[in-house]
Amino acid sequence: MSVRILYFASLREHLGMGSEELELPEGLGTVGELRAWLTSQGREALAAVPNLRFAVNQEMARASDPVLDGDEVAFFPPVTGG
Amino acid sequence: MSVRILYFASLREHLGMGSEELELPEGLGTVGELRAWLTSQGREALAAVPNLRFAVNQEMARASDPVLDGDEVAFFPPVTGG
Amino acid sequence: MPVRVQQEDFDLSSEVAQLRAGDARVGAVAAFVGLVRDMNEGAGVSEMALEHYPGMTEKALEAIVAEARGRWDLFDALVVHRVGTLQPQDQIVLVAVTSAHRGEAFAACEFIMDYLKTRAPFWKREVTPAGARWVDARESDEGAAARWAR
Amino acid sequence: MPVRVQQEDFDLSSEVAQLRAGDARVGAVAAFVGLVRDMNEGAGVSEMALEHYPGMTEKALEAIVAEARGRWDLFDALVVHRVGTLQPQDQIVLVAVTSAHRGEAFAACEFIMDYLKTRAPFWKREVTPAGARWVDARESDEGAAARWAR
Repeated sequence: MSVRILYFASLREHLGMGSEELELPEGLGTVGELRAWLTSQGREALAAVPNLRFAVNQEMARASDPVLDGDEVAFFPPVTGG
Repeated sequence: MSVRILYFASLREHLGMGSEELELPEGLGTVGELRAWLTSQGREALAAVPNLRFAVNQEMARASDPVLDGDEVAFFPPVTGG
Repeated sequence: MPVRVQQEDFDLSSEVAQLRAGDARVGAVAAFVGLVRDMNEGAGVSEMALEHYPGMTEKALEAIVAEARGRWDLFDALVVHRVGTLQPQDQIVLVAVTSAHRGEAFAACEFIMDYLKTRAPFWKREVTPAGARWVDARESDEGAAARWAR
Repeated sequence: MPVRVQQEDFDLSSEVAQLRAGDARVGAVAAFVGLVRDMNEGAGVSEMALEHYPGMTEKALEAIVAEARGRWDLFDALVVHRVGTLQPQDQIVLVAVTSAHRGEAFAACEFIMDYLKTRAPFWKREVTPAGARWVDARESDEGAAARWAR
């Protein structure tokens, strides 16, 4: 399946990119599995950021939430606006 | 002793005056005693206003607080500003 | 002057700008504006008059602000309260507080309003179709002020 | 539109005036303004950049406002959050809420700020004498938001 991945703030800087479109291998069902796979694919910063947050289709998500074909999945550090 | 008495809001309207200067008889030691004496002197509205409040020299006071010569004593209903 | 009693209207932006002018330590401003409503206790209100106790009013407001500054780390605080005749939608009162962080600003601002409502000598008289009447104190205001007791 | 994300500055008075325009039921406006401080975590701050997640930001803020409207009797609520490059003393965020009574206005305004601080996708990067750094999330913000759980 194909997903759009977004990175923000320090994570975007560490990875040197803000987004990518990826074909995922079979068997990746959750945000947590996606994160682990991305880390294994050279995006080590995903493991290094403390308290990494996730969003699926622009809503806050948990590691156990499903990832489906066509989803927009975002990874970012805890928010600091206001 | 001599005191200045102030009335506000509905109490001022009921009494038809905002202030008066009075010579008090001997033996009036507290705000509560002053109130009772004023009521007996024709200012019945002082007994009719629910939850009457007091101030002595522009600070909130209690019925048991002393009244001294030269004091400014105010009577008024509960405040409703803001 | 952290407190003012006046007939004139006030401008929220300029009051807040003046309160924090040049102070780059300020990270949070909490502000409250009280307004004349066109309805109170089920009756239409066409006009409101605010009476106060000159002299005591300023002292009472200053004491409330001083108490707030003792309880929270504030940089500054302002109370502007109008008196005289007002119409529905008119501004009645402004409380604004500056602090480094929002928690203290919110708490101090609400505290000042709650104390003002029960301790500052203002009285409202409103004109309704049934005639003019003095506004009754709300019991909930005593409860709101009592929350801060310690 | 109850929420806006923009580079431009905002004017507190005009935003509040527009929020309550013509609505004489409004008795209380609670407002909060967050500002860039010249000092954070012990270091001088000369500049701040705000990054966000376009699309999600607006949805997150709208969801927070909707949640506040479900919890309290509000007439209206507004969130304006700036992005881009800011200087010390610049305004970052405005939250304003209108209600009949002050208790609900204060609670809803603080609730929106607390939720915004932990749920709206904004990130601050500040420039200090030691270089630029991403601002760390404060644990106290999680605690502030958790107070409203139910």
